[in-house]
Amino acid sequence: MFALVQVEDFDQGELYARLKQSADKKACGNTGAIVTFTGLVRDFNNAGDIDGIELEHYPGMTEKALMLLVEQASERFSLNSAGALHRVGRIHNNEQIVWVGAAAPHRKAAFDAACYLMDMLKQSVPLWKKEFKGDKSEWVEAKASDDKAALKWMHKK
Amino acid sequence: MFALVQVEDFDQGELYARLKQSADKKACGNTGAIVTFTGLVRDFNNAGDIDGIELEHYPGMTEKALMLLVEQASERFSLNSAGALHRVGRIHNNEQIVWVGAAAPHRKAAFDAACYLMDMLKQSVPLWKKEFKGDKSEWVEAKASDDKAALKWMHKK
Amino acid sequence: MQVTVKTFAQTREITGEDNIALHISENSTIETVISQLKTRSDKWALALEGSVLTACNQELCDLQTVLSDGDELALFPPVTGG
Amino acid sequence: MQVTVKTFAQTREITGEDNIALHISENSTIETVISQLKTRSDKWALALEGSVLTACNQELCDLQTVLSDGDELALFPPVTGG
Repeated sequence: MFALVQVEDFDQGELYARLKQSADKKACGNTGAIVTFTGLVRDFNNAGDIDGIELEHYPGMTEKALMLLVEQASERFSLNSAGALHRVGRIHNNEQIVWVGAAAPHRKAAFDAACYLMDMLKQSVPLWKKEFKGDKSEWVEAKASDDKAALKWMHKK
Repeated sequence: MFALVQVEDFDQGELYARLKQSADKKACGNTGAIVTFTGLVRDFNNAGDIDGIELEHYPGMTEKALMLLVEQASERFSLNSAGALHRVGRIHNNEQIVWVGAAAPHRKAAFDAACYLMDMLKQSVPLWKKEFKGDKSEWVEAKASDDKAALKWMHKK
Repeated sequence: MQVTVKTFAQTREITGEDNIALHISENSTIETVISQLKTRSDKWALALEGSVLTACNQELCDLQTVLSDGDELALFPPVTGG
Repeated sequence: MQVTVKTFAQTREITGEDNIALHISENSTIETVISQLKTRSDKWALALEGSVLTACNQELCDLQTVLSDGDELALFPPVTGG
């Protein structure tokens, strides 16, 4: 399992390989499904075009909260491994922001876990997004739909 | 969009890059979420250990059925791109068998599409799995749970 | 008229024939052709008694599909990829 | 006793202070400390009037949490990562 916070861009294939290796180490031959999610910066929001984003975070807590989330997902969905990486700082349009991955015996657990990691990350990891437009910038408001997505995991299972 | 059938193993990171490139070509800056699924050979089944599998397929139809599925998912979930690759022939324990990926504006569509691709692939693409144990081999039976997983997409949306 | 019949997986192994040319009547449905194949041999009867999927010219289709001269008909068990 | 108060994002921008040392009474809850901070300045009152999340020693916690000497209390708006 791993949780990383970094300024630099990441290589999706390397993270997949790291996740598979970590799953193999725990229970070689028991992983039937690996699901990954990668989030990217879109070049517009509801109000029009944007020129990239900036992510503020809470150094120290971000890493802990992300690792806690990975451990919770791992436990809840009986994963062989899980991992997460979130970038911070200035990120340009169409660049990668976030990656999560889950390795499980069967596909449903891997899909559910990756989905859970993203839904809960948007509730519990201290990261704040600011969108730029020219030299102006505006904080992104938390979405009610994200609250709803996270809430559904309270009722399930 | 792409659909590939091959004997050789594949590089997950390359397929991700290919999918992102294809999504960028269609609508650069409009992709906020990419979900990938990779299926692997587990080293046991309900009856005990296995020594890898062999996939028989219907050359010609397999490629068409996989591409049709990718197109259907793309349409149904308004994706920017989707892709699928399935290996055929002899595949050893812990090796990769199948990969699907979906690129969408938002995470829900990307997750749903990847899940749909896997559920429907197990219904509509002419591939048959045989499991080996020493020099004996046995065809894998279609699972009722897979039928159920595919059926849920008939009722949704 | 004549069609090509292909088989895969268990259907191929049980019949022992993976590709045959078959003479059929005009306007035969796949259902009719399956009945005809069941009389070909005990092996064919056995192979076609369970759940069999059908494809015409490499597209999944149902038993009521009417075949044309030169069509490629495929018979196989439920698929198990993924 | 004394705690460190950290702020992030809008909370940081509105208060203009991202890291302060604050004297508080023994057994203060976070709720009490927030009331105390609201009287610090109009900016703090404004920053803390909406929806604010709280973390104690880098773990999310609720308003009833009792603080200890040396604790790190963080105040910030709902998170928007991902």
